[in-house]
Amino acid sequence: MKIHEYQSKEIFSRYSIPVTREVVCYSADEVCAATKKLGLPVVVKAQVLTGGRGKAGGVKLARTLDAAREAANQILGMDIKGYTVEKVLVAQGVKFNSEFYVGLTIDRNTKSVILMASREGGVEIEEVAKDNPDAILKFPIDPDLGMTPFLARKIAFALFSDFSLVKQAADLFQKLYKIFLDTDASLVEINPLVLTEEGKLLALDGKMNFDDNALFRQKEINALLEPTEDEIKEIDAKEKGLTYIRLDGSIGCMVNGAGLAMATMDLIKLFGGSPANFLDIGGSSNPQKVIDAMNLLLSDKNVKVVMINIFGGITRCDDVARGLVTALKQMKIDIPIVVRLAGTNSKEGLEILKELNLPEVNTMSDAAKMAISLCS
Amino acid sequence: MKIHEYQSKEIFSRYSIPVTREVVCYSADEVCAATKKLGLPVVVKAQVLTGGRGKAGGVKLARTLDAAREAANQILGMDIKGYTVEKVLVAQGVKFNSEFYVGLTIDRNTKSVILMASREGGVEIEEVAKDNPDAILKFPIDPDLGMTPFLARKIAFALFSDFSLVKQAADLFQKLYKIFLDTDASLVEINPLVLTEEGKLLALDGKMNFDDNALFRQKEINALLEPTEDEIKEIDAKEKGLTYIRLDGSIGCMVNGAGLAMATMDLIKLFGGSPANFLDIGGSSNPQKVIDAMNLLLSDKNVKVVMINIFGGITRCDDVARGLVTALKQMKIDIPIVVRLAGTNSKEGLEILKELNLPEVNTMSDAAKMAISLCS
Amino acid sequence: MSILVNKNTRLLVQGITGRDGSFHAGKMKEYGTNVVGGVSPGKGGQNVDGIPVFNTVEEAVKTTGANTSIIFVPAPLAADAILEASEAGIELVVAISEGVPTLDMVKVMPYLKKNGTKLIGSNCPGLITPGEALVGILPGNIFMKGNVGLMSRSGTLTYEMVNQLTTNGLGQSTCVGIGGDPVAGLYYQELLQMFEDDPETDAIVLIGEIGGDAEERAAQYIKEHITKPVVAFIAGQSAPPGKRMGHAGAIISSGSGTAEEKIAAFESVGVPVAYRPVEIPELVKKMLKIN
Amino acid sequence: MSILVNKNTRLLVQGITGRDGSFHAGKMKEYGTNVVGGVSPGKGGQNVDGIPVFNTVEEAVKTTGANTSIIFVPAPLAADAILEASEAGIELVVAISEGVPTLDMVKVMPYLKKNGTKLIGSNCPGLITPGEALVGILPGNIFMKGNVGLMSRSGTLTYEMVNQLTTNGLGQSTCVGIGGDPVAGLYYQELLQMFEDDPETDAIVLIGEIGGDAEERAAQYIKEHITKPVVAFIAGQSAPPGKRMGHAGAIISSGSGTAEEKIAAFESVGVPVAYRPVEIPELVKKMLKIN
Repeated sequence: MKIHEYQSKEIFSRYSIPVTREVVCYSADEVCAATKKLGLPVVVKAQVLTGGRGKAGGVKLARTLDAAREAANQILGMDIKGYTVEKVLVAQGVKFNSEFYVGLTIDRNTKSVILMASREGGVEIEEVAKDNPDAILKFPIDPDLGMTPFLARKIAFALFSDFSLVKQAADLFQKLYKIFLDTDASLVEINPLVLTEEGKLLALDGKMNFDDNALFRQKEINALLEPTEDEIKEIDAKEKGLTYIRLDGSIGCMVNGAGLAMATMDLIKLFGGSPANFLDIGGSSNPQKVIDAMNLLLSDKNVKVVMINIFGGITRCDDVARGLVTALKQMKIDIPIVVRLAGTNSKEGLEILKELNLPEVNTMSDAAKMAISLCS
Repeated sequence: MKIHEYQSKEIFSRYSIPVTREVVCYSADEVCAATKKLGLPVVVKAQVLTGGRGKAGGVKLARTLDAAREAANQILGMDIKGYTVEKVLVAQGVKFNSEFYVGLTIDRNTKSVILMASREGGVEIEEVAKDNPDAILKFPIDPDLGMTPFLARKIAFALFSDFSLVKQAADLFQKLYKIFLDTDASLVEINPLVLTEEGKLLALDGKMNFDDNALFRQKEINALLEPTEDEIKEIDAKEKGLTYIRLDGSIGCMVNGAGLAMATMDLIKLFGGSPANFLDIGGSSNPQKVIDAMNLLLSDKNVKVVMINIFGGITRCDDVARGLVTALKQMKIDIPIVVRLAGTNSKEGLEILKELNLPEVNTMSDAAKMAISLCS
Repeated sequence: MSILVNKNTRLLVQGITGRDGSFHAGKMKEYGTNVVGGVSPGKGGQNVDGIPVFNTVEEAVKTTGANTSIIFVPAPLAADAILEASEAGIELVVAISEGVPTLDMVKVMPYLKKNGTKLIGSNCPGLITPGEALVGILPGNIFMKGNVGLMSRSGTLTYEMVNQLTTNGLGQSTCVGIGGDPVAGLYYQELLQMFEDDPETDAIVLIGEIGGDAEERAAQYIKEHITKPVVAFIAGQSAPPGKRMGHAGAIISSGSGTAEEKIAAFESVGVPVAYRPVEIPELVKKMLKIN
Repeated sequence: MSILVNKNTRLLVQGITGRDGSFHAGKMKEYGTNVVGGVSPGKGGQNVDGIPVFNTVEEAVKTTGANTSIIFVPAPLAADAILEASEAGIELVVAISEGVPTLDMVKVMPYLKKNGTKLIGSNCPGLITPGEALVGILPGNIFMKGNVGLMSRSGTLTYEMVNQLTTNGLGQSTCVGIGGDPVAGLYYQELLQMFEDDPETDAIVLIGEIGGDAEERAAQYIKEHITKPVVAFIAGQSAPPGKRMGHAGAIISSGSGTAEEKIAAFESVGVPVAYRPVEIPELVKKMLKIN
């Protein structure tokens, strides 16, 4: 789960991490009022739950009140990677001498939280990682010890030589780690962390992502969720035990298991078709789930064919078949359906399906090819 | 550092551990009012910072209001092991089916916090430990994991068979461990933990001790400190870098180092004398410390001779000698002083002391014998 | 031989009285796995399908001599169940539970390492040594005893692959579903080494997914340590960037962890990559020089 | 030989710019200890008595090849300093700092164990191998090279004992002050075994104190594992019950940890106990059959 920059920085503030003075605004008038309050210059920044807003023109410096209003007018309503900008953050313009990067995330290899830090902040860190990997320092954090003062200091000494900055940075690293644990984050990032002309470290930007698996124990974080329409569909799906991601194609897919779902989509693509979605109906099966999945899938009007690919493990093919029969009886479905059943109780499942008079397919490849041919 | 039963139980309550309903009272009138509020029967319990109040008659059950008043009158003002009872705890009388013991403390051998639990609660646990050690279950707690739910459950299953009690107990153990960590305790004890007739576990008594070394970061706990007069002296001494414990004898001792101080007292006793105190002037030396120590020592009017035993390590003998000369010039001391100096700069120290015309001694034994002979 | 589980496996089912736990305890027993006990706090003394239930893992281990445990408890309790198994001396823990918070798993890892406990999962379908022991939720009937070792981050895709192998006459030594969570137990490297050391395994199938760099690391490991033939498959070649495809692992962002990169990594160390599941048996046969 | 510290000791002083740190750094260097560096965050690049100062232990170890560290930092920071030394690969850490919170030490211990770091202290006077290395605050001049190993929970009492040994012509292999805190590093058992294994040690002096059961455990260990002669002394025979005598260890309560019990424990396993410090050299000579 993602939250906005301003929300991340509100959390930072709660842990006494210095951030820019700033106000969230929903209109150009609010932006003007905020600018008057903060004093010029200000930076107007789109608040959208996706990256790359800078390149998209979603961040503007304003040296006059008029410029602030103009920036607000330009940015509010802007579309950034499919997200409409509904609010902007107006932040005080800060003079700074240098920019740093600090980020904490989970490291699969050390199986721990890792802190990454770089003197090359302010730019896309992924590009630094590619072009100059040594410029990013990485410190895995022993889960038993946590961010000890000595580790925080060691990292800080690797970035700064002035001891007053070392102390500020070490303090910051300890707080960021605490935030990471306290909120079950999957990413906590400050980019850039700037050194102001007054010699203070300050978070100019902030980014936090959270572990979806832990949201059940993070009520406050969960309350910050702002899903897009597509995401609402995905969340609804999840509540029904389904994982749904909408794509652009025309072949609606229903598969059990994420890996098999991806392999199914890959195969459709390989044979020249285009999948309309990723839809994993998950582990344990029951007929209602299949009905829900079918409804979800058909809510996308681009879908011209449905391809169902089930390999029975826990999910029993006869359950899927029964669900399918029930679903098709309840719904008026006027597009073709291709079903491939294999694994646990596949014979029983195929038997049940007979009354639907569906085309017969045996393998994934056959099913994909059949779906593609029915699509055109 | 120790606190009263009622204070321990206030901490327990803050962590939602069930305790008896109770009121602290400073007079018989207050006890009566509390009894009316709580309803009969009540138990009136002396609140003193020492053990053995039960045997001393400091705990009484009252079935009538008059009995409560009488108990208050008997207990308030009572002397228990040198502590005067200034307040009592009036607690609701609870009907219970069985009594258990739960305690957490530091285990030197596993170098961890250890939870001890027993089905034989309500009695002096030290006696159980001596007579029937197997009746006390011991569970060291991995500092990296803490009191995990499974460990708490495992301990609970060792005490109870009814699952509702297992759940209550496991919850209790996790809370007690949290209290132990949060407060830097050295002991957290419930004895007895009772199983009420309603099937609930409840702390009938509570005891907490704290790590003196951690009080600097435990402001709330530190605020609960209620030192006796002797303890105030000890605390004052500690602030001056001295460790002082008053005893009953006549030979005032001033020694550097706790071990040597004990060995000095042992030697005095071995030769038939009696030490008036334990006084460790600690590691690094400075003349003011010696003056402070001398003042502290002589504030005890039982002291008839002062024996100073210094083995110079960090503490330099010349510093001690210089402090001593200064102290003796400032103070009117009319009792004999025996000084033994050895180790770092002992020659220089003895040279400085010459002007005082003290008796000459070379060894600890000589010094002890001399002090004893000057005492009688 | 084989790896991790076999005839000597003495299995405990943690969460045996739950819906999934009881269902799969039965299935595993039916397959022939030596299921010696189950654990469900407060249900000690009962039995499920003739399997005795205990209150604690410690008690269960003492009574049954269990050496392996499979975990079906709800996600919020899974980490604690793993620790309990480790503390009781279980050698291999297989955590099926899905949705375990990542930081719970982070906290668990050093303790397992200290105790020398092996973990598979969480969020995994388990593993099987055909004909000897099924410890997981895999459909036993599709497997066949043989000399191909298989490891996969995916569940049903594994079944698909195994089905391809079996129907083409290629049996399996052991098949391991390692799961897709960000922080998991045994991973490609450790399993590759185990298969390398297993005299009954002659070829290895590695099924990967987009996201992370585990496949790239595996490729490097194969280059340096593995002499047996390995063939690979990567799911998610058609996945759009920045979308999470159900597994925490299956996310592509910022140009790393893509199927192309992973395929290139394998091919650069001489590991052939199948583009369709159906190619897997062909490649294995080619590597083993079987017609 | 000797134990723990010797000519190969390369010592780092953590907290070298503090009052005690700088004083004792000088003293140790003066004694002949190979003090290779000091650590004091923010003071890197300075020097104390010609000893270079570093900002972090890691940097100091990389530059100087230090293998041993002595800690003089204030008590609230001591546990972190111990961890820092351990993480940087220091093999032996000697923590002089007094007043370290017990739970800080509890938290430190598993990490040291994992890293194989040896710890002496906290709240200890350190140790010395006469003529080779002084790592602590002991007064070097009273020690003499020889074949008696000594370990003690007390500081100045140790000096008293050593003085008795030296003036009676009994030199020491290594003398270790293990400190009096409730949770400490190397203790009697480990040191007894080291002295047992040290060819230069022929007799062992163990100086104990009232409180705890460490002496009782040591007695048991001697019975089971130690073949060299051991003599003991217990301080605190005159201490009244329930009073804390400066060391956390020195507390008697509820009839356990008394001097009588400890003396009985030693005597029951054939370890003679001195009642006065002056008897120690006599007993050692008797055990070593020296006149």
